Amino acid sequence: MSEPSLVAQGLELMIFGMGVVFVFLTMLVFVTNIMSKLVNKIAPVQEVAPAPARAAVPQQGGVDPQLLKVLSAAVKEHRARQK
Amino acid sequence: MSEPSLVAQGLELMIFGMGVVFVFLTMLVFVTNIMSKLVNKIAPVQEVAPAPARAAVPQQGGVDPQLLKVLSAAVKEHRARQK
Amino acid sequence: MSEPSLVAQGLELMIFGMGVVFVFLTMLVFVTNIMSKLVNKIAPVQEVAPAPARAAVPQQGGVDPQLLKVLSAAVKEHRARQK
Amino acid sequence: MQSLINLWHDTGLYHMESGQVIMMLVGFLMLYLAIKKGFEPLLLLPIAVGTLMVNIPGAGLGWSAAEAAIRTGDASLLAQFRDLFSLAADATVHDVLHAYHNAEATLYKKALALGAGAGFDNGMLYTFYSVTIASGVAPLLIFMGVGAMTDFGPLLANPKTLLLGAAAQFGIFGTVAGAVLLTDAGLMDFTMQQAAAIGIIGGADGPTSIFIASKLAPELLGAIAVAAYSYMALVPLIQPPIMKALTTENERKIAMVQLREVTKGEKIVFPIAVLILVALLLPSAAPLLGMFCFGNLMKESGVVERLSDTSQNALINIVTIFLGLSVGYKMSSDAFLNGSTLAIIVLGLIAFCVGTAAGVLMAKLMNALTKDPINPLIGSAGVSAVPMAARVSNKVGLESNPQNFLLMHAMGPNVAGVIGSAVAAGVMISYFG
Amino acid sequence: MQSLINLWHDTGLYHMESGQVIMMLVGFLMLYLAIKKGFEPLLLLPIAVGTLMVNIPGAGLGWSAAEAAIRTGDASLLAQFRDLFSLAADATVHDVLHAYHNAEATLYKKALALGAGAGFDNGMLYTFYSVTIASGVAPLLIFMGVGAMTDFGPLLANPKTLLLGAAAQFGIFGTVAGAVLLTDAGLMDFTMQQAAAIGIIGGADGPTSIFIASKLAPELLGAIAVAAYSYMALVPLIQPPIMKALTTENERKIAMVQLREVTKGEKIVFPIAVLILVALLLPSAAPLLGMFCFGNLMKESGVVERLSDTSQNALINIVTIFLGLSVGYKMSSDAFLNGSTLAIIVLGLIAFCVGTAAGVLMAKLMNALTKDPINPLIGSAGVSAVPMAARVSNKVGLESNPQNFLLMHAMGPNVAGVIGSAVAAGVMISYFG
Amino acid sequence: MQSLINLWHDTGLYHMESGQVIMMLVGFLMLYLAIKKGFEPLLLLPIAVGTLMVNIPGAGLGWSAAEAAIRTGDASLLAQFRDLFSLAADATVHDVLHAYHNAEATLYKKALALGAGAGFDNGMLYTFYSVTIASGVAPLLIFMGVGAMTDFGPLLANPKTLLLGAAAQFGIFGTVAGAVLLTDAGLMDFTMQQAAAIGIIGGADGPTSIFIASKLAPELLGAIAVAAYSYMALVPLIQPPIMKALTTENERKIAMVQLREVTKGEKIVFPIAVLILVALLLPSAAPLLGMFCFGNLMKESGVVERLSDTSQNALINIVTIFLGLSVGYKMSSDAFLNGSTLAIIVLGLIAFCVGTAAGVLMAKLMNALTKDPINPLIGSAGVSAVPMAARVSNKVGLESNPQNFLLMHAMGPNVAGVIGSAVAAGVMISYFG
Ligand code: NA
Ligand code: NA
Ligand code: NA
Repeated sequence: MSEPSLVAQGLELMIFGMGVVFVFLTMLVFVTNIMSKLVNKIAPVQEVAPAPARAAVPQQGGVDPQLLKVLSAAVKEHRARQK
Repeated sequence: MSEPSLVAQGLELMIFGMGVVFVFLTMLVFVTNIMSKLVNKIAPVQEVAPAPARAAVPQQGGVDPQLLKVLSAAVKEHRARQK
Repeated sequence: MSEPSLVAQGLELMIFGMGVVFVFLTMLVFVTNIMSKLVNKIAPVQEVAPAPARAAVPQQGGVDPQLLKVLSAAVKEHRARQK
Repeated sequence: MQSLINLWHDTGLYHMESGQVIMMLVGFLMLYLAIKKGFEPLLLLPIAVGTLMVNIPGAGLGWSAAEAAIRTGDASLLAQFRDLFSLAADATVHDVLHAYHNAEATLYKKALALGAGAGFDNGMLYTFYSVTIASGVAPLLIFMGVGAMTDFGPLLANPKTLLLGAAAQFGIFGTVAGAVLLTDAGLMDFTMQQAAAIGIIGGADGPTSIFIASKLAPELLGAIAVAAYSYMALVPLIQPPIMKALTTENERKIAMVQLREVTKGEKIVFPIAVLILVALLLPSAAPLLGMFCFGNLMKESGVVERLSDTSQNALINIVTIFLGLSVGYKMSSDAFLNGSTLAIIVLGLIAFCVGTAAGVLMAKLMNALTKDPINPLIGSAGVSAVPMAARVSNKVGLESNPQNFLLMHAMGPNVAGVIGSAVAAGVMISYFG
Repeated sequence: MQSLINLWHDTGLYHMESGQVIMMLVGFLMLYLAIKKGFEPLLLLPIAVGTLMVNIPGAGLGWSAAEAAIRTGDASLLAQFRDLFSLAADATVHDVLHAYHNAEATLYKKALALGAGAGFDNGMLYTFYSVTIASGVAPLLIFMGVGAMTDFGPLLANPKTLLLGAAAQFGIFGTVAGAVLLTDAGLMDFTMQQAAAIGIIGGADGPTSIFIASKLAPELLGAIAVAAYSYMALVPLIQPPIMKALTTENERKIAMVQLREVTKGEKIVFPIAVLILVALLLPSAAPLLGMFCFGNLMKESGVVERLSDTSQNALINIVTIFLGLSVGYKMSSDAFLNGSTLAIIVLGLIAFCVGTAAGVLMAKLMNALTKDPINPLIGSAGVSAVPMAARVSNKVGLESNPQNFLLMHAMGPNVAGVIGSAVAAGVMISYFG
Repeated sequence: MQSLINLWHDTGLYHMESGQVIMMLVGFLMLYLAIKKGFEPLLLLPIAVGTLMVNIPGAGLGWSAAEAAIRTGDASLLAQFRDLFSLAADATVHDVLHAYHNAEATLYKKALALGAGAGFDNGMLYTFYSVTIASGVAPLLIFMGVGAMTDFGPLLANPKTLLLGAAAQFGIFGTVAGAVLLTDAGLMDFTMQQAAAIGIIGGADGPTSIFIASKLAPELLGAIAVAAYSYMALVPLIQPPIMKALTTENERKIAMVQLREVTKGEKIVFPIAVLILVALLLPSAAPLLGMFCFGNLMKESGVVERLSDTSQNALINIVTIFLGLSVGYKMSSDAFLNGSTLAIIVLGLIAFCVGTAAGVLMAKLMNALTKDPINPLIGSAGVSAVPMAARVSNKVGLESNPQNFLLMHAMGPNVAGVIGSAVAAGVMISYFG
């Protein structure tokens, strides 16, 4: 069995490659459609339990979004009154 | 000297293990009590010197706590006056 | 060729070392002067294009500087009026 | 045409074995528990994905270069491995793999070099496992980060709760004895090392379990890690019945004395004191407790906030990602689907129950002997599982006395339990070292 | 006096070769493109600095211990290397280096050990390259981070846009065929592996290109990475003419149906579904798509926000810094200044154009076959280059119909293109594995 | 019973040697200085904990697999090490250890393989040291982060202050000469390499000191690192008396011309210009200055803020933790408790003083030769120790003239000092390379 020529190999890779890509993504279209229907019918999402323990540690350098909300609301009122 | 049986080894590890754990943590009780007394008597905590040099670089993504203090104080006053 | 004495080597390293340091930094003085003139004459800085794609992802824990600017401006006005 | 056949031979379906299918189902179960039930998701989610990945047939994500060479190399390469392991010329791939997995260190390294020399690469999960777990580094860095998150205040305010953290470690050593008795009865076939590694699950501390398992019984690491984290998540279900069975309603109503204020100085000196005691008494606990105290000292000293922040955030998160995936490497079907896993699950549960009971009983004993009243419900927090176990103490306490807040009182034994299980780990390293 | 001469011999000027001068100019050009033109600066800036550093004459930042020993060691050491590579006694340093660079794995490792044993160190960039790229780890971690940044919502709302992401991969495989034909015509001299590695540029995905090049044709990695990132930055220039040439004004005006809301559950299950499909059909794509899905699952599950944040920020940033510098290691003048680089630049551009055209044509085909109207402009987004290509679709669409916002519609094929090129990468690994 | 004895033999008390006790006291002293006195706590605190850990008797945190095997292995293993090092059959453990520590690279690696093959592990601190310091990577990454924190604006506004940064490096080379003279006088016994590594303390730059010490005299690394960081913290005590002694009240009152505005373009091009000069003149400084310029370019270019942020925060913090602990590895009693350490402390102090004086005198010289007035107090900032030394200049200046703010003027020589000591480091690498 002699080695196929480089051009033959190149074309082979092209055909196989596009074939696999299309087969894979086409199957993914079907899988996704089915999955979406199943998920939305059988198990409508409930909120997950709050992450326990160590997840509760506040994020690095984060600013309390609540505080920012309060502040910016206050500023808005402030401006509104200024007009 | 023949190898002791597996059961004997297991019991031995149990007794030694719990023994060491209790000895260690009991000593830690004493050490902690003594330490607390010493620390609070001899060297009541002074505030440490402000960290020098590169420690002075602001924390990642951090917001100047001073600024936040100013802002939230301002917002409080603002609200107080609104009532 | 016999190995020079330790003292001779030490003095040699001292002289060469300081020599290279001065040559390097003196050249850097000239290069910097020339560079500054060139840069400011030939290519006065324009604002760079906004970083594309993934650079657009917001910084970790960052606070919108625009928001802070708005807030602190508001607080300043607020204080000014209080006086 | 040959290529097309190669491609089919390369699909997962062609290679899929029933064990891999089952392990993938185990992976999905863990995902469900992590995402929908909130079971320690920080670890279980990466472990689950690692489990899925390592069981993808033919992908070889968990193969070393040697294993890849043995499984997929040509005949002459296989012959070289046969020679290396002094196997007969008719030894199958399966025989060679078996010899490889059981080779002692020098021969193992030669096999790795032979595989790498033939152009094979280590799989991703094998690489992660080597760097993070086999080296012992990842659990230590997690411990450092946990140290930087730990507040010893409640413990310092009431140091004798350290004894509750000591008592609860009976879950560890009692389980070792149980595993050994099972083996003696011919029901299981554990070595002392394996029994010790299983017992450590009772410490209710994930990184400690992984650290000890990687040293004493790496072949059981996957099951041990999963059991440890799962039971830590199940603490709110496992502990209350035991706590109630061992206490009277009146005991559960005991109100404890308000904790005193703890000064900054005490908090700074405490981790140093622990480190000194480790140095004097139990050097084999030095890596775990050393890094734990280092993390805590970074936090409490207040002078290296940048380092403390990073070890609590970016660094521990990075390590957690790799640690979780790496545990997945030990979740291959050969390693997981056998009787040991079942025994580990049963013994791990017993370990948790025994530790809980020992903590509660110790609290009752102390209550009988000392003046300041101790609510025995805080004894169960001695198992570790910070801060879940302390919350459970608080919750059960509130059921009997809605005015009695035990949370802070339970945090003392809770963090004592972390120290206790690290000490127990040190004993084991020393015993087998 | 000898020291003074040594020092002069140690200056860069004394050693500077013309190739290094040219490569430094290439480095400056990349800096200019990154800083002034905003060409993918996150990668191009570190690559540019890596290029400058590796071409500093005499600094040896890109030398392994073996290369440093061969180049700067004494005569007896050189003789040992000659023996190792079975070279004649009159082989020059250049001959020995050539033998070293072309040695197979076992001999290569022996050479490294010989150099290290003689007291030489690996250069910084060589070390970075070994740890991040040669190990395959860095591109995978980038993929994890990108997964944690990706929103599959638009794709899930309209799954058939996955086919656009499939079609655009014709840029990859068409280019492979082109490179092979060039070689057949005697114009170039590429192996199949090299042709495949060049083709992957058409995937418009940086980490995938680096991952495949490091496995199939590491000697071309520098040029491939630079070409991939440069063309990704040039998408707004390359794509619009092709898009306009292949579509009519009326086609460009097509308004698409509003996308439906996608639930959280779908988003959580989707990465798991992709992983299952990978396991069943194409295990060789497991590393890339596995890490991508892992990152996405961390994000969508919502239970491990700390890990998701870290993988999108600290971790991906750290890896990007090292990845960029490491690519610089492959930007030495020997590796870059040859005909291959020119061919890579030309073929890479062709790959982008072909991929763009294939995506647009596929959209037109689908439009002819299905009911819901598809604006063919979103087909070009199938090449990946997230989110640049989707923005280009939107912009060209707005030119024809100022009321028609295609951005969200184009995000579907855009992220499908990432999956598509990872699948293509898996095909190549499987084909050559 | 045997186990009980084993356990006692495993306690730290049983093994504690006086040297270890003293080193632990040194560790406590460093903790005190870091926490209570604020001496460069980011480095000194991890170094102190590393010192405590490495001196825990019997814990072996600083042992390689080879050292663990030699110290704790059985007789037959010890015999294998004797053979390896060609020692007589009656060589003691101590003899074998001595041979191991002084073995050349190839033999050293064989010893490591022998220890690992016998099932021993590398200690944690040994692992950290190998990965971070021996590889040279950690100091380079710190330099990158420092580069990303550095503002060259004041230097660019007044480039001739670079000469102050040059002059202050006389602290480095003067100390080398001093160490050599001490040796010549028979008072000490330093090699040229050791003298150079000690001299670099005068550069007042921690990572540079560690980088050079790890290359030229790793046996002195612990003492050099501790001395460098301690004196950097003591700059406010060391410098003012020298500055006042060498200047008149009138000189200290000199007001300097307001610095001009520096454009963004200049700031972007400057690190590139430095890199070019390094490439042309002193390639051996390429690793340090290359990474420094890379960090600065990331900052100033403004297009890679995520990378710049990460290198200034998460990455530099992670590296700092490991670097500090790793320095601790070199703080074992054998390495630290000897005459060299005392000499290093004395010579390091002299280096700081000489550097300060040279900077001030150079400023006076420049003042005599140029038109624009230079306050000689800014000369002392040329030693580096950013931004401490510049603050000292400012403070001493304010004492003489409460209206004269020298801080910005002193930042020029201050960052010039960083470049200067990196250049000096390059000279040393080139001289001994
Ligand atoms: Na515990
Ligand atoms: Na693509
Ligand atoms: Na300096």
